[in-house]
Amino acid sequence: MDLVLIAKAVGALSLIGLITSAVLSTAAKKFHVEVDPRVGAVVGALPGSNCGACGRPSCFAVAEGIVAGEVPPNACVAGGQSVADAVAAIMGAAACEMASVICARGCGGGDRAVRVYDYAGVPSCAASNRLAGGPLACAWGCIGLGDCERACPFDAIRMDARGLPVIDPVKCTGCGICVRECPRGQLTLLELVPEAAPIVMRCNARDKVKARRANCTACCIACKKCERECPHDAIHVIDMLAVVDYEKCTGCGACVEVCPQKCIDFYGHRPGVDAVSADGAGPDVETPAKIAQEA
Amino acid sequence: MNEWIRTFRQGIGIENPLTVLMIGLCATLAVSTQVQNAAFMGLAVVFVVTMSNILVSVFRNAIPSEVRIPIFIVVIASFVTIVDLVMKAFVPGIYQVLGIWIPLIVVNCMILGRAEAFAYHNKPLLAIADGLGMGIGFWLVMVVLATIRELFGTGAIVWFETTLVRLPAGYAPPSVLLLFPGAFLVFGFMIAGTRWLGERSAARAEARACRR
Amino acid sequence: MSTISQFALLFIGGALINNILLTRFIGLCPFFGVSGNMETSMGMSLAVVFVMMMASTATWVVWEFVLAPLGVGEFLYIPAFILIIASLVQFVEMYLRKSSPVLYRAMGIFLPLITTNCAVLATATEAAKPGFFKLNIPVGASLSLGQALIYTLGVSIGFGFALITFAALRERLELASVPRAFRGSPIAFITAGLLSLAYVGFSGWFGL
Amino acid sequence: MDDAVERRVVGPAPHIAAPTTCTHIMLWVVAALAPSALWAVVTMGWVAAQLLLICIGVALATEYLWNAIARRPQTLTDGSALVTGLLLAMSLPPRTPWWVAAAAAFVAIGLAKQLFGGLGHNLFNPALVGRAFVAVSWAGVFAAAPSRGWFQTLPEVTAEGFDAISGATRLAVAAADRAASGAYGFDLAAQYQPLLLRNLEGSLGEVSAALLIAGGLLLIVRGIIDWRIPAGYIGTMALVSWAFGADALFHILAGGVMLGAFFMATDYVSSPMSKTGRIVYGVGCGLFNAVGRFVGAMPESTTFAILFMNGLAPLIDRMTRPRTFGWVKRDA
Amino acid sequence: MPKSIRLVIAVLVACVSAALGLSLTYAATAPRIAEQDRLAEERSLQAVMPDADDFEKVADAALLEAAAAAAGPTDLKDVYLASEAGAHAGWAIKLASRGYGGPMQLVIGLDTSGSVTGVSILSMNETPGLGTKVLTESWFIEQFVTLPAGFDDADVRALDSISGSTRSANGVRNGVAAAGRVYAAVLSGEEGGAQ
Amino acid sequence: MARQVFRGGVHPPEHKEATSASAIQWAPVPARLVLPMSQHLGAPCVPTVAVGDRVARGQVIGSVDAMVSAPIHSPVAGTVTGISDTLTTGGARVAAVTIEPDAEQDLQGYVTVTADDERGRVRAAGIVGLGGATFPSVVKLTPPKDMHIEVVILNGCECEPFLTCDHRLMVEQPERVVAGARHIGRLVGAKRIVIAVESNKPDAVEALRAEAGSDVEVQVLPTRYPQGAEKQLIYALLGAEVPHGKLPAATGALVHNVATAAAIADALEYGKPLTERIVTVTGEVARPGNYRVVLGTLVSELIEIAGGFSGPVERVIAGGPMTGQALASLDVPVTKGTSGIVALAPGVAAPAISGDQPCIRCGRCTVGCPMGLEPYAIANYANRRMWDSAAARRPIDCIECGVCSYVCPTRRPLLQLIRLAKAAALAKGVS
Repeated sequence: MDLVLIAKAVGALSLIGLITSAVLSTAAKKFHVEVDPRVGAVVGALPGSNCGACGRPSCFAVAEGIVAGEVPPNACVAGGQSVADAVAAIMGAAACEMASVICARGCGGGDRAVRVYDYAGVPSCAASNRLAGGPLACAWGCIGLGDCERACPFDAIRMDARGLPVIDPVKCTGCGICVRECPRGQLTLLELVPEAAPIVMRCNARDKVKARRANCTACCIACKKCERECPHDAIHVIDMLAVVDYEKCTGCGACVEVCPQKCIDFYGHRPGVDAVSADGAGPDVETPAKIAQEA
Repeated sequence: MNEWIRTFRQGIGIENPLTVLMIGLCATLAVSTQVQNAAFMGLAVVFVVTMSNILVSVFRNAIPSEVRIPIFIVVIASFVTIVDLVMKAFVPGIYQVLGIWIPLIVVNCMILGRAEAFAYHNKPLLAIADGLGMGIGFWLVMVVLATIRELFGTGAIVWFETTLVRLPAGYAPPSVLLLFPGAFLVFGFMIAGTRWLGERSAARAEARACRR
Repeated sequence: MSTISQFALLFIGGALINNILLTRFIGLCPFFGVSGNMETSMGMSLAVVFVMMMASTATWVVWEFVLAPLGVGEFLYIPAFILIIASLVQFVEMYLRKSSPVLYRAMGIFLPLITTNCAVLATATEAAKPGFFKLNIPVGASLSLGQALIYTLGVSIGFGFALITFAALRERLELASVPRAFRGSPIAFITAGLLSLAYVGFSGWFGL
Repeated sequence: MDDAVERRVVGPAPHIAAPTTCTHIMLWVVAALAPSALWAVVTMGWVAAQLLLICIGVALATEYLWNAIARRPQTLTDGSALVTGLLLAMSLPPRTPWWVAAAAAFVAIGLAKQLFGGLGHNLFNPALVGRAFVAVSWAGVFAAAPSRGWFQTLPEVTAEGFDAISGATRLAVAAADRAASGAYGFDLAAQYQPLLLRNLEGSLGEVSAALLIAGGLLLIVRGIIDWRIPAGYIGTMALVSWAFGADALFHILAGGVMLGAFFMATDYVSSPMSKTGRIVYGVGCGLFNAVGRFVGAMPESTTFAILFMNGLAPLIDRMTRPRTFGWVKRDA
Repeated sequence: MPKSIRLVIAVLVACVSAALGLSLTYAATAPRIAEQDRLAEERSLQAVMPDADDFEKVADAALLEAAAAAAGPTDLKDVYLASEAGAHAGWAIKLASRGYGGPMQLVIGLDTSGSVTGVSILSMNETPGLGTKVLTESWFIEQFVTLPAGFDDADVRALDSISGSTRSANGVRNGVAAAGRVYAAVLSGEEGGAQ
Repeated sequence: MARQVFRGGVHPPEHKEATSASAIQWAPVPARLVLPMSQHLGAPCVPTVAVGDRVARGQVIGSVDAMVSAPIHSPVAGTVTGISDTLTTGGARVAAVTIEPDAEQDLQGYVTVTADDERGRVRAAGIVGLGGATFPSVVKLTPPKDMHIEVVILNGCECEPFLTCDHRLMVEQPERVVAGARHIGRLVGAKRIVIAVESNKPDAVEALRAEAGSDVEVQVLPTRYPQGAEKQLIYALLGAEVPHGKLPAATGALVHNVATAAAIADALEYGKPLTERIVTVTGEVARPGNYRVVLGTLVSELIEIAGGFSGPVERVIAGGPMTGQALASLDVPVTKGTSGIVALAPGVAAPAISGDQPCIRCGRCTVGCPMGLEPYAIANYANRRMWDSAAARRPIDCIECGVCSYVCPTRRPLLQLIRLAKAAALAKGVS
């Protein structure tokens, strides 16, 4: 055994180790910069999809904002209550209650709506809407070119065969991006509804009933049958259009059954039923909503 | 014990260092020209990652986090040197063929990554599971990659001068698979393939769940 | 061979002909990790050039004046070099963060990524003690400090160049309608494959 | 109002469009290449026609099948697959075995083009990727004896020290001579005429430089390709050859430079788009091609030079963005 | 204990133990490695000159320098004097020639007339399946024996290459050519050096 | 003086021969006029009349008290029969006054506008840019205090294919154009007055030169689209680029359309409000020509006046084919900005595209863009909804001339995508 060699090896390596570690530990002290470790922790708690629903460029930016106290812990719209709680736990603050909402579609037109011209251009609702207000005769209806589908950061929207968006209430986080992106969004074609919202209205036309019927065969005709049938006084025809009052609605489905136009539909969590109805199937299509209803 | 098995399986499947985490690519792509090289290289990696995981995990409370990275790499480098020296001394025949690849293990980021991400925070038993799982996951992917490259790049798979498989004589192997572009291309197709398979099985599972 | 042509050979050999990323597969993690964004990859390239130069100087000195004279280099140099490089990078990071926030934002934030970058270790080791990583050094079995630094400069610039090229390609890839299964990393690998196919053209230049 | 026009098309402005479509462009390229291809068939014979048929056929078939399997709209009518197949055939030596040519066409369309999303999305020139792929894969095939015609005066020389990808062409012989003695063993000026008019070595696209130049000029005049790329390419090639002390004209005419400069490097998708960028790109192609010839292992390096510059094209595009009207400095 | 001291000690402990472990391993393996190397070298020398029974490294610095100069771009490592039953039988030249993946170590045996008795490859870094064809396609190595005595570069160049692995094949061919130059320039005038 | 050729541009087939020689004629007044309350850029007007009111020709029927706006006058004597929404050529739904004209019309007389000063009269006459931009002219005549107008440029380029209304105006009433130019020059205190005409209208140049004295220059510019775009015109004449984000006044130039200048002259000299305009009706119609049309005439009526469609029509365009709007319905009124009605036959109209056309990166759009943008890049990012990347390529600078879409060999709707990117960039506050 060559003890000299061993001694040399130990000496050499420990010399290097000594120098490097000494330099490092001095430097650590001398060049110390305070960094808040909570930023990293908050980033970890956020979904990380950089969806922008909160109005900040990225999840990291939100995390910085939260740690700096500029943004409330429940800033992440997409993450919902669980993320807000997790962030609040990191920050040591109590999370505020979040209104739990999901997105729903308020048009049942699709191929039942009258189109006045053939559109030739970018397949995008926003682009089409800028040209003569879109091809639909109805100014409130869904143009159906799928801007919402492309905008959704959570892959919760699919366009169906009738040219209408189908929203998956399980994937939807209620971030509201589709509502913002939809050129008809401000006309509440896509709207945020309470997460436990079993009933949605599929028409939002504001013009006269006669004009409406000429434009689309799936419109609300203001017959008031729903208003009469509702046992909870939760649906009213206001300005010739049925409107659901979510404070009172229990999701019993009485209105859905009587609507002659089939423009009232189940959606979301229905009390007492396990399955979740997808938004959008429309009354003519066999859907999980219908299956759940029959079951 | 359940946790042990779960940790072990993670490395092979959903947290596979190569196809999922994409770490430790350098050595993989460089060595995967021959199944024989890849297999032994992979074994050496399994050894080093497991040993370093154990050592780091055992001393995890004694290693200050400020200097953990230098210490981890000293540990890893030492194990690699040991493998190198031992192979050179005791299995010179194999070393003749494989030896030049062994030092590449030092630069395998996966090993440091596991020490840092797992072993430093977990008990030795779990660290062994992680090391073995990750190592075997690495080994599997590398051998598959090498199989594809060797079989289709040379038309045969040779294991220490024994030809295991030989494609029909009419097959003219495209040697680009053995060159450096081939490594990238084949690996790209491999990831796409695993992803496609994964998606399909996920879709099937979903369909099953729905029917129920 | 004259000194100048030797230096040129070392440089081109390191940068193009034996590009460490595309023909030797060393340093691939940042190559795929950081190349998603042009600005990031530029900062990373800058940091790599800087760190590699420093690392090569340090390892060369340590080999020449400590390990080789003591005769313990044969079995100690891997841990020794790795230790030196890791500490060096960490030190630079701390220093930059404190003293030059501008420089730190431009490249300092990439330094932790480089601490364990295989390319730095491989190049620094090769510069101090050619032959270990078989990076195909064109001249001789040992390099003078000047040669080592030129070689390192070539390799690091080749690294940065390939990284930035690749980042620009990936920027265009973002707009491509790639089949679903290939989106993301698979197509990135295939792009890298085609890029390295282009580098095949350099193999054999100057007989390297 | 007339009912027939009641329901009409509403589209965005502008409502008229220039007559040139993608298909036109591709057909012009085919037309510009057709004389060279025909001349190749006339001089080299049936082998050349076979090669053309295989490359074009496999390219079209791959394009068709890919779209069919991926359920994408068929894109055969845009003519791009036809151009790729034709260019590929032109870049291969006539005695290329049919399966090598087929593999090249398959790789060109499948790997280099469709995998990236089809026309417009490929990062590298598909024909060149196909050629490079088979050239690297089956180097030996490319070294096979070229179709020798009347030009028998050159000595049969095995290309020592070189991957003789293009066969023992004049270039290879010149390179071998240069490596051996630093001088050329034959009269370069005497080669101008055969290289221009009737050359049976190398690939189909090397038969007649004159026809290729004519085709390229036609495309430039028709506004199909930008003169900047071929000009930068050939100019740099000549300059570097001259700097290396070689016969510039010989080096421009020999090998795949003309095919590369006029037809390969000018591929829209894989070249830069700004005017400055195109000059930079052309110069780069010429530089790497010329330097590759003088210091490289292969007597010909057109393929790899252009492929390398394809890789740089996005970077060049980024660096040479046009100045926006009304902006003083680029980054103001 | 101040924190910085703790850090230093932690690194030191790691270094010392690593150094200890490695030097012990090295000490344990070094003789065996040396032995293996010697055996490998011996085998390769034997392979290139099967008839010789003794090889002796040439130590003459002036001769080696001249030989290295003659070898040119290839890196001359050693020259051995081979003897058969005590009589000078030729030389074995060990050199590193540049292949595709880096240097390849070759041993070339030359008899006293300067014709090749054998070529063997000690180590190489070529692409398996491609560059390694120089090993697996045995005709390639064997053809060097057919070179005439006192061959020159042109003779070597006239030999066949391996298509698809030209660069690796050229590595070997350049090595052999260098050996030929060494013979022509130095060894032919040496008359067996020691004799 | 510096005569520059602006960068890029195209020369599409002119199609002007059908109408360039036909004299302007009065279109008969139809039975019903629909007058939208927003015929200009800026705040919409509020009707100042009620259903059943009698109105005289030239009487104000809509106005609003805002800086950027222009009142609307009744173009005929008649009765207000309704106030309701109407579709405009742009597809928007706006409030409109419907007027039933009296059977007998005196198209020479009108209620003259009154105001204290000349600028006030231009405002009261409801004059807006008649080239199509419909920007209230008085605002342009009142440049910011810190900017001095050196040169007044009258834009007589009319580079849009098909349209000849400005051309005929210059040929038939050069004196009105030149008079307007002098008025504008006097109002803003400019040293130079230039009338710019493209080289394809030699008769207009001749007519203008005959009228212009030594104080008004008539410059002939090469025929190249978009020569009539404000920034390109200033560059061509003065060699100065309007800096990004600045008004053209920053270069010391003020540009007005020739028709606007004539209207300003009419308002200042005769107190005439803007109630009619010249419209080129061309394309697939039986009697193509230039018609002096009272505002509010429906496009369908106008087409009947021009003899109806003479063949299959795929698109009907309000304005020129490069920048105009395709009409979804022909029952929309002619407004102040309607320079032409072009009925395009299927073969002439751009083919309808559907879906995602590939960009083959030919670079024609980049070469053609007169603003030095990279349309393909903006459009590609917009197509992928990568708005930030799109905004970084400066869609804000786009003048929406349509050259990029016109030259695109794969017929990508580049301009439409750029408009989306522009809207997104503006929404994010990029400038």
